[in-house]
Amino acid sequence: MVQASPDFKRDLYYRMLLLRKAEESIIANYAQREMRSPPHMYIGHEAVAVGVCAALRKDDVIFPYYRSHGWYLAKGGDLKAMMAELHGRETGCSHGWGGSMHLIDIAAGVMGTSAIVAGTISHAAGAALAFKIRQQDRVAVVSFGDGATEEGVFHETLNFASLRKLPVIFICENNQYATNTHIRDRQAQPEIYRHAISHGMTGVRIDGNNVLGVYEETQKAVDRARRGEGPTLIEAMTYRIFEHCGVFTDYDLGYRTEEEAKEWQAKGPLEQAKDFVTEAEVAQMSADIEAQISEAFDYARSSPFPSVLFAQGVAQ
Amino acid sequence: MVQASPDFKRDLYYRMLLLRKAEESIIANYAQREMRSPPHMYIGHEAVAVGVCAALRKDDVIFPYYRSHGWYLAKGGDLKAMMAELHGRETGCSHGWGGSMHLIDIAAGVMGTSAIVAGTISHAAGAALAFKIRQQDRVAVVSFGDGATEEGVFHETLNFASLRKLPVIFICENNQYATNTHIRDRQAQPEIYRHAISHGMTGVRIDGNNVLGVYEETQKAVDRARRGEGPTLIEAMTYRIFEHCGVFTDYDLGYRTEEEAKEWQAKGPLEQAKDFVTEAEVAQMSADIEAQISEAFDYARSSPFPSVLFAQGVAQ
Amino acid sequence: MKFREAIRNATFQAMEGDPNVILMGVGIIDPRAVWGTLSGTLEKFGPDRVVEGPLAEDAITGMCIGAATLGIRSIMVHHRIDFVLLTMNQLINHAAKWRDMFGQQQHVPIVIRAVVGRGWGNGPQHTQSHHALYSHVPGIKTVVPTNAYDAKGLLLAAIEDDEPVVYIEHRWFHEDEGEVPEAYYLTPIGKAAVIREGTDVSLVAVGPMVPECQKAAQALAEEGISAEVIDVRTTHPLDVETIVKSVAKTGRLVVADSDWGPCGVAGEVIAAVTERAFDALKAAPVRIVWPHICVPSSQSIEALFYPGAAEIQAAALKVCSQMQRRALVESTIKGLDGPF
Amino acid sequence: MKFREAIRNATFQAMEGDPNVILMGVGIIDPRAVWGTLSGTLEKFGPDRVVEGPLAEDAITGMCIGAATLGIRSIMVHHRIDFVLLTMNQLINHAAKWRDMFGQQQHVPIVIRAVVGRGWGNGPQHTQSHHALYSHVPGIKTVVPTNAYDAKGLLLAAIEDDEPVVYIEHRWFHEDEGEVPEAYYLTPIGKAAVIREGTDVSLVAVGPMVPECQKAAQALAEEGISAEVIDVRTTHPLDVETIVKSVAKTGRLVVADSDWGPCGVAGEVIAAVTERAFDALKAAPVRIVWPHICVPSSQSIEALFYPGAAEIQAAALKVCSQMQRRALVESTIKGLDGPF
Ligand SMILES: Cc1ncc(C[n+]2csc(CCOP(=O)(O)OP(=O)(O)O)c2C)c(N)n1
Ligand SMILES: Cc1ncc(C[n+]2csc(CCOP(=O)(O)OP(=O)(O)O)c2C)c(N)n1
Ligand SMILES: [Mg+2]
Ligand SMILES: [Mg+2]
Repeated sequence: MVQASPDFKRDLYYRMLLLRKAEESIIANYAQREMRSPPHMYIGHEAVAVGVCAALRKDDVIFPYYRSHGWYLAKGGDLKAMMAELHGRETGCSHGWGGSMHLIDIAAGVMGTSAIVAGTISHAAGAALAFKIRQQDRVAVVSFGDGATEEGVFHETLNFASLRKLPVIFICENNQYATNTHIRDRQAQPEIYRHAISHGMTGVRIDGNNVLGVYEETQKAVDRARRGEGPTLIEAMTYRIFEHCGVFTDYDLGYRTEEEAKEWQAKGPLEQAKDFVTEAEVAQMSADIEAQISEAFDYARSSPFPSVLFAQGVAQ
Repeated sequence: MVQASPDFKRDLYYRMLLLRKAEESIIANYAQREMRSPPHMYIGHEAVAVGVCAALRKDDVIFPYYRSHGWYLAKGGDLKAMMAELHGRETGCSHGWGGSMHLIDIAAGVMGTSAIVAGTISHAAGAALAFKIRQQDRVAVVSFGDGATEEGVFHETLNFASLRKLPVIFICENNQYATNTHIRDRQAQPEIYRHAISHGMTGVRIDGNNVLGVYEETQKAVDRARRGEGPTLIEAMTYRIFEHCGVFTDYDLGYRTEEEAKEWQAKGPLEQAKDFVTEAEVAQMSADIEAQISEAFDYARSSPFPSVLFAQGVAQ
Repeated sequence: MKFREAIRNATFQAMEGDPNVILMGVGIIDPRAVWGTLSGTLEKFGPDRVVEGPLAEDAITGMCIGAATLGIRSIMVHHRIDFVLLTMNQLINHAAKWRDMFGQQQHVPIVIRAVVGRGWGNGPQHTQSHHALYSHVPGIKTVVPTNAYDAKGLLLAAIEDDEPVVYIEHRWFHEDEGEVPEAYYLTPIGKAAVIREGTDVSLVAVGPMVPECQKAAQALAEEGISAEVIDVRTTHPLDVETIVKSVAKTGRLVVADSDWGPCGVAGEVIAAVTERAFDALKAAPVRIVWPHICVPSSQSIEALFYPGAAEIQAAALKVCSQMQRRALVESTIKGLDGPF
Repeated sequence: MKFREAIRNATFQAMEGDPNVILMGVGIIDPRAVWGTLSGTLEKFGPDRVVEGPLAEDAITGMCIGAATLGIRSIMVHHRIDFVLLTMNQLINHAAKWRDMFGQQQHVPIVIRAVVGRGWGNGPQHTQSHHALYSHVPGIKTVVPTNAYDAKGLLLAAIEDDEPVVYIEHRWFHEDEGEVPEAYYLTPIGKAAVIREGTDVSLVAVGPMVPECQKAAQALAEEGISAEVIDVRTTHPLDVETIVKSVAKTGRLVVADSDWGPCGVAGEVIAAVTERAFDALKAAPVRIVWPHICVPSSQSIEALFYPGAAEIQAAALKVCSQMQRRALVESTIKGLDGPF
């Protein structure tokens, strides 16, 4: 395992803090009913997107799932355009057409997101195929949940990616729940990474809340992919703190206990990384991030709403 | 391994011979253009259907794929109704509506067949679910090819069947080709039975041309299923002698060699079982079977064609 | 009782009355119980009859078919109709074919309960309504209840039906109150309902456009136009007789659908009426449908997207104005005399 | 050159002209090469651009979308259109949404080449033609070539188009000969073709019903009825202008489609014409479509199933007879005089 530099670790922490505070600002303002879009909170998962994207180049591409705020920001998506999108504005990253589940930033390599579970798994393999055809050493990454691996397309895609040795990395964010159903009620053999092995490719399970670990495992996968040695499935164990969709916790529903959540929070992404930074640094980072966020909210709120249904050249 | 009685072995041979000769009669008569339906020949696979069905009860059910002539007969489907169906007659097992790919005999437990690859895999799991709900000790069996395991529904169904410990047996007839594409061009890890293991269920690969072996492995799976111990995937290695669909061989196409076919034929189902019977017995069986077949053809040819599109009570 | 309670009530009655009726779906044991429509089913009927599936809609649909060949009547529940697209192979290539392909020897009595979303920026993938797709293919029936009474009656009829029925349920009806008898009853599949009588124009509506047509009819009444409102209830098989009978009386037709236009149910209504009652038509029929573009997320364009009572009213005025002109013309001509 | 060769010719020209054009599909490297339409492509362009997929239609379609976001233009080939149903989630929930859902920043230039089968007992699962399903949803275009010239021109246009295009190809056209320029050319998507001029009745046809309408028009000519024949070529976006122009001239409309009726393209044509050209219609339009049941396997009922030139001719005579009656009526009235 390589020695990560203090600067690099600080940077990882900074990014995770950005993701966390951006979503906390959504939660804090959601009741104002200006963000009319179903938000799937990433809080608790931050180490996955940040650790993975830290191992990627700008010209690598990602195809996140609907729980995409974190991925969009970790890959370098524009914060203002994201907040504007959540506010349904013309200046939003999807010009107000997509909302929370459909963030995109092509320049940053955020190529497309879907509200359909497992919807983008095959897209990433297609992007990787394009890189292979063009003999580019770029990599495509897709993120999805543990539930997504129950959809047949997950296996169809692993088989093809493995067969063709495509430069694609499959990131499964295993938070053990699909909406409010536990994985034990859905999967006969819940070690998801093992499916990679039966498809003849590399599969590993790691602590998804350990940002350095995620980074290092991804770096290995990226190196293999760029060398033409094929795809990797990384099963990152993590936990969703808020309700499946929305800005509240849901311990009252009874499908999980607050204790369980507390245990996971104790080993959460920021908690595990807290010695990457000093308190002073955190304070300064927070101030800096909060400034960006309030600027983004001002931008969003002062932006116009989209006003036409049919763009230039779209047949009515 | 139990000692199979001579009678039982003779019976297995007889059934394989019935399947073989029934299809040979289709081939011999196909040029007369009376059987207007795309036939997917089972010749070469006989040991699979016969070995599996020998381990089933009459009240067990099967959901074969389009290569279904053999399964229909092995499970006890009516020969006359099958030939009438191939001739498109009202007396056909599907009253002329289905043709070669859609044989059915509910009384014999042949519940439905599909021309869509992997189409009936989930059906068998559904039937098994019905048995479980009703606490019946019946078993459901589905047959499909190696190509079918590339369809996502194969994995979706294995996961659910394994999770619920359903009394279903998955029979993969691995003849190494999907139409004219070899499995090496389609699957990254071609030991199909291993997918069962990553879904937490029993999976085995066996010689699909050894009828006793198929029978014994199926018997184990049936016993487990009836005891509520869940599903099994049996990967039966076999080989298709004729073209994918039709009554000719296709060595001229170049996707496979005649040598390859000859090697497989040498260890074919009947060849491996030839010491189950004496020459005299074979002669007598042949005579008996040929009599049934010509009777079936007479029946088919003398039967009326269907004449109405809309049956009683079907909205026009 | 509320629309959502009517669905729950029907589900309980069907499952209590017939041990072969089961529930299948993804997330149906969720404590939220599909917006309360399934509350208590797991507790009452247990995991063997309230079958939580993995995220495997295609396989689950196929299992409904396989179970159906053994006499099980499954209600497959989708939180959003958009997810039914993952099951099209089983629904259209299999379930819809099983009866005919096997010469009437097989029947697949399955109900596909599909919920349609709208609003709060749900966006293009969570707001579709595909009743036209299911209405096109033989071997499937499609119903769209618009009130609590029919929500129960159509669900029970769908469960009793021996062929696949797609039951399309609009989420914003869930809260609607209505008279729902506790007793078991059926709303016949294939029968439309004349929910308001009128003589000048027939407003034929599908799903959420039914209340919009009622609003429009009210407004039209104030302008002296008597509109008849028909809730098709079943989009296939369509009750052409009832619609033609109405148009034969009014001579004018406006069709409102909560879907896109091309190859949709609104166009089907117009085509069927024109074929059968051309001579009765006094003006060109009009359809009020969605603009032919994806459903946008932002509230500002969503407001531009969905047509409503106002558009229906305007269309009705348009088709009626032609009548008035003619009437006018006639009346003036009647008064004519002399060579000037 | 033959229809099948025109497809091959277009495929080679597109792939030679643009390195971003690739082929994807199941069984496309088969020596039979999709009935010869792809012969030599593997040898010429290699396995990186002639991408043989496993039996995983849904994943392959998704890969076409992902590759499209990087500028790849895929031609996804299906031996039978029935298999496209396995890909509906990617085609309708994804490909069709990508342009609008991301505010016009994404485009998925993919072509779904889907072959339609018929005859020789292919049966209910191998003979469908789902152009109505694809014509309903915004974000997808659907074309149905009926001759070798358009087979090439429409395929090249589909490949050039920046949005998904479903290219529906009827297998029994494969052998048809036609004039096909070697040069690169496009048949515009969204434009119908008037393939026979006439004044009494407009016969509007889709796919295999085009030659049937031509036969019918011939027969009608002998009975003194002048039929105009229109090949819609694109079922969405439908060229309503061309059709309306024709009906404005003839006043009579018969639509023939090789598909089921409800929510189909034939009904769409009738609805669109009735909405826009009601006053031009002299008689009720008629549609000639499949009976609403699965396509049977046996030749005897298959013969009862498929309508053809005879049904079209009969329908045309029916709509024209009404004209004659009116003419007759007028003429008799004109002759009237006196109080008897
Ligand atoms: C194909 C499909 N089926 C069902 C749904 C409804 N749904 C949305 S999110 C979700 C749970 C997915 O769980 P998982 O994949 O583990 O991701 P997580 O939300 O836990 O991050 C479900 C069932 C959907 N969007 N798409
Ligand atoms: C979903 C689907 N895709 C493609 C086809 C076309 N097709 C028919 S049989 C076949 C090959 C299937 O191979 P395998 O599953 O190995 O069965 P085998 O024919 O070798 O017994 C294909 C591709 C189909 N019928 N269904
Ligand atoms: Mg999860
Ligand atoms: Mg095979």
